[in-house]
Amino acid sequence: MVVLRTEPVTIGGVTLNNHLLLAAGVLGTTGASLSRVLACGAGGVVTKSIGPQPKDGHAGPCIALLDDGILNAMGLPNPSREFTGELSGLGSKPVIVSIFGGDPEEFAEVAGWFKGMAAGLELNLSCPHAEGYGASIGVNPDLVEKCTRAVSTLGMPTWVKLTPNVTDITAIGKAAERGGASAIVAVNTVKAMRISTALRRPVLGNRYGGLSGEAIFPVAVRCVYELYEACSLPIIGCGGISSADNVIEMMMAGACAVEIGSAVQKHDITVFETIKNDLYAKKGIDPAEIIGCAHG
Amino acid sequence: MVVLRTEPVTIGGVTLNNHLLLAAGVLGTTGASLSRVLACGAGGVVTKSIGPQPKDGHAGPCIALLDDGILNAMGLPNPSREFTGELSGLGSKPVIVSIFGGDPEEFAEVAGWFKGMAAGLELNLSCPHAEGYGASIGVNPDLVEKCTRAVSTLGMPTWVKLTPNVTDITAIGKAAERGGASAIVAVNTVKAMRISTALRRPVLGNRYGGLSGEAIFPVAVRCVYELYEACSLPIIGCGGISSADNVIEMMMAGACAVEIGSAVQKHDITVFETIKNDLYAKKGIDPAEIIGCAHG
Amino acid sequence: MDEQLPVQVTLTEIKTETPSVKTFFFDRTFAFEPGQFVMVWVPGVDEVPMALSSPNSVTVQKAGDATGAMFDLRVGMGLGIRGPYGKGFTRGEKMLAIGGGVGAAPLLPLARSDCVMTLLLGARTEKELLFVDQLDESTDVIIATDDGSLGQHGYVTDLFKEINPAVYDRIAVCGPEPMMRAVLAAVDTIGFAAKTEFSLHRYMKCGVGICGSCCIDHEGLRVCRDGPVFSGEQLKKSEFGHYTRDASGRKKKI
Amino acid sequence: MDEQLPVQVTLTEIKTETPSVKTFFFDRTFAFEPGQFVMVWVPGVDEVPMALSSPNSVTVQKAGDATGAMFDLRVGMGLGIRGPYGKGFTRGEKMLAIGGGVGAAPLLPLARSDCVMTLLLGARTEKELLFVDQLDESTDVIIATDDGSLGQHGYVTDLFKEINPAVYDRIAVCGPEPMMRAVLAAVDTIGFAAKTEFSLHRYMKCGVGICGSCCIDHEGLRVCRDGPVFSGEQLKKSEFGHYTRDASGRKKKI
Repeated sequence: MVVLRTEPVTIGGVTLNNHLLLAAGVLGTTGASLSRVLACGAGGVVTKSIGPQPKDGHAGPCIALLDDGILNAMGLPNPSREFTGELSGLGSKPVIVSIFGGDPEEFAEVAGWFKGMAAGLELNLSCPHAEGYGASIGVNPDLVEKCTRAVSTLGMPTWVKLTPNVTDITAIGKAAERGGASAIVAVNTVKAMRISTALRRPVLGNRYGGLSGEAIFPVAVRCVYELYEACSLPIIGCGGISSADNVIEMMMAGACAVEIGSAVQKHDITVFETIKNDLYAKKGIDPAEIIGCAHG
Repeated sequence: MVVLRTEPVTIGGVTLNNHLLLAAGVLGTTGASLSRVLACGAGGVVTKSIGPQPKDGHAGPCIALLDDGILNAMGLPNPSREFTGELSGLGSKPVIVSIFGGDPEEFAEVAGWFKGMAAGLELNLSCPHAEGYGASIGVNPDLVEKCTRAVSTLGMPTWVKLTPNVTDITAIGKAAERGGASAIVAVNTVKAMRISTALRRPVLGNRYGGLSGEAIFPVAVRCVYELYEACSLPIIGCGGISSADNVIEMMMAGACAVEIGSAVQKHDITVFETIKNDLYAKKGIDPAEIIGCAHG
Repeated sequence: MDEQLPVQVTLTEIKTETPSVKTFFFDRTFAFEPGQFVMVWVPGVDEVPMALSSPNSVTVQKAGDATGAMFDLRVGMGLGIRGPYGKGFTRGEKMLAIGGGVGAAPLLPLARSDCVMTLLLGARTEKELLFVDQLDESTDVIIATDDGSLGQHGYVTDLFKEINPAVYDRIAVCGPEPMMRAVLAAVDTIGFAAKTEFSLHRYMKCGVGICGSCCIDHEGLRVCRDGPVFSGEQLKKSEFGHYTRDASGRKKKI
Repeated sequence: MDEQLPVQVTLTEIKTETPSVKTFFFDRTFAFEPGQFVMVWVPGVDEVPMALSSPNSVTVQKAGDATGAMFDLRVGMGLGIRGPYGKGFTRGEKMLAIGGGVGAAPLLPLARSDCVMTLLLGARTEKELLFVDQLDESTDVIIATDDGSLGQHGYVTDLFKEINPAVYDRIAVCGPEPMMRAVLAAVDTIGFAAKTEFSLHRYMKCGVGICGSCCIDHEGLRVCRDGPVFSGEQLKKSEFGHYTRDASGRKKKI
């Protein structure tokens, strides 16, 4: 079992305490919660996704816990600009604000609110286009490039989180790269659905939802691997990571760091310490020795 | 728990003994094996995928068993035309031959070998295009329509099995419908990968593989649901079904029948009888009462 | 995770408890600790947290779309339920319970488990008092109403001043947040904050500790998973009694 | 399914047994029944089934790309292993074992489990006889070589004619398929087909009963899951001894 040496790491312009970040949409609603997760051992935290207007999100049920994953359709609830007030107590901690918008202008507007307030921004592209017919921004390379550029020109580290629900994720990764992204985060949730056979309707209020957790780990590994071959940006792996071995696997696929979300539900906030205990040791190796080594 | 009445069912031009089919690529290599699975209670069987030339398939490992699914990269091994010899002993049993090719002409050629020999044909579109750069035929609506038409014009029931690895599966379903498909099968495997952290390389010889089993059930349900809204063809659900409740869920999503593959590995061939015992009863309801009922 | 899809229950009885509160009985029982909640799915409307008032009932005040839709349901109709979730009341042997309005709902199963010696019960007016008869069977009930229509004319905090807290080993409180905040101040004055527990209500979406909708300041505790029952010590320096958050996460004064 | 990703083993010793057969010892033990196999992953080459000759070894004849690549490995190098899989030999108390060439490999652990009274061992020539010394320690070995360089000049089927089968409760056979087919004919003549088991070798891809590459006619039995050990009764009317299939599934005469 590979162990890594303990050290801060700078990825995509952001200095993290270790390689394990809290994923967007998980407990990232308040400054107090973000602080708590950092205190519990996360190397960095990504906030809930903030958009141009406040949103209540979808009617419930918003979540379904499966044997091997989570299905959710929160609907991007967020307090919009008011969220800046949550960050004042976090100082220079490794906080990355997840943002979304309906078009490049909205992305730029929301990004602007957080300039100087956070270590970086992560673009959530799994949001509907302002004039789209439900398809998310993240399936359109041209839009991805424009939204990325609209934010990266502001000068903050700009991570772009890709959706796996596309025919060719490398085309989207390259678009983010052209748009000036500092790093790619792969991946967001997989579009899915479950139906209650007892109540004869979808279990989620929104019917469709995003699948996360162990079930999608092989999809996430594949996406990281493909993007590592296609793009030159640092990659942050996300999707079903819940153990130190999963972290190593993601690194071997090409990831420099990882985001952890669903495992926080299954294993509670202590999952960061648990993974750190298995992952790090004083005499551990430099991750650079294994990042991408599966590409042989 | 919904139970169905026991009866043969005709779907997409094929009369089946019940709603549970053996999926393509699972034990469908020989006439003897197909007979065995029918004798074990399957309502119909789909063969391994047959192509224009014999293929040995990929170097191994070809399979990885996960906690919640199977990752495979067999590489379409098949004996090509010699396979017709396997069907002679199966008479008029509900056998659907899965076929593939590199372009519409090859699909038509292979289909022609089986005219009058099988109850129907199922097009495997998760195969590389003859001149493509690795992308499968199934991601291209125009090609899907042409390959479907090339086969459907021969007059046999023509099922088209869709890949979920596309941005919009409804576009592919509509293309199959335009091409004259008798039914849609949703879905084939999800493109994925696992890496051995011990051996520092992908676990599959082909590196990339297809994920099946419980992990992809929510993806399959979602695809069936989307296709039921977008297309008018009967839909056969496939992807992680392993219980009677899963069958009911697929039907509520819009499926008329299901294909079962990975569950045959986890639960052995007796899985058909096990599911039938839970699914059917003399006083069961007509499936038409629940097919698509989750669309409320 | 172990699959936790909602189970379907059928309503067997709907009892009007007060003009604004109903109890919904269903055909399945749930093993739970008093103070735990379930996520109740009103099909086609929403899914919201509700306290179990017994193994097969939730007691609910009409307050929004979901509870409003529930009030329109009839016996024989279905709901989806998942849970129970959360941390319930720590059981003592000689407990004091303090309930206001629909807050008496989770205190009923606590009282029925024979660990509550005295229960201070408050409401705006006599008609809004909840579970008086049922509670009377399990514990000594002392009543206060804001308008004096029954019991003492005043609040449960007034009643609290008149009892001797030292005879109780633990205190359990559930009711409107301003009432609970006042009780916290009172128990803190006499050094009982650590032995007093409060059942919080916050807007929830997931109910299982992942979305963060119900996190309270300033420690980031999750009402659905670290609570809904918290000790007075945990709550003293929190937002408790000052503000809450709405569905979008914006702060709202209480 | 429970995750069954290959485990990594490191080669600790490589022993040349005969000019065409080597035993590869590794640093992990596997609990197995004699006759079971493991899927051996030669990294970068292929993954093929091999019989366990002991809890920490496989014994292999150079026959294709994967085994050829294995023969180039050195101590300290790694393999991936998953399994063991399949149905092993049914153990008797007074067994007769019949082995030819590399087929002696799975018979060694059977003999070492003290249930084999006699073992008929054959090979083309003396140098190709496998495990003579090791087998001698556990059972009575009677040898035949095609060229008469050691033991009887002839085949194990000749040896079989000279022993008294009645003293054995079960027979276990493993070797080249024509040899095994001849043994099946012989045991069937004396009504021993049901008590005789044969370990089959077929081309495999998955090894776990899903791909169908190793299905045999005419019952569709899977060598990896219903076998590789089959009784004579199961095999009498099968393709056994007549044909097999290649990687594409085309039939090939034996």
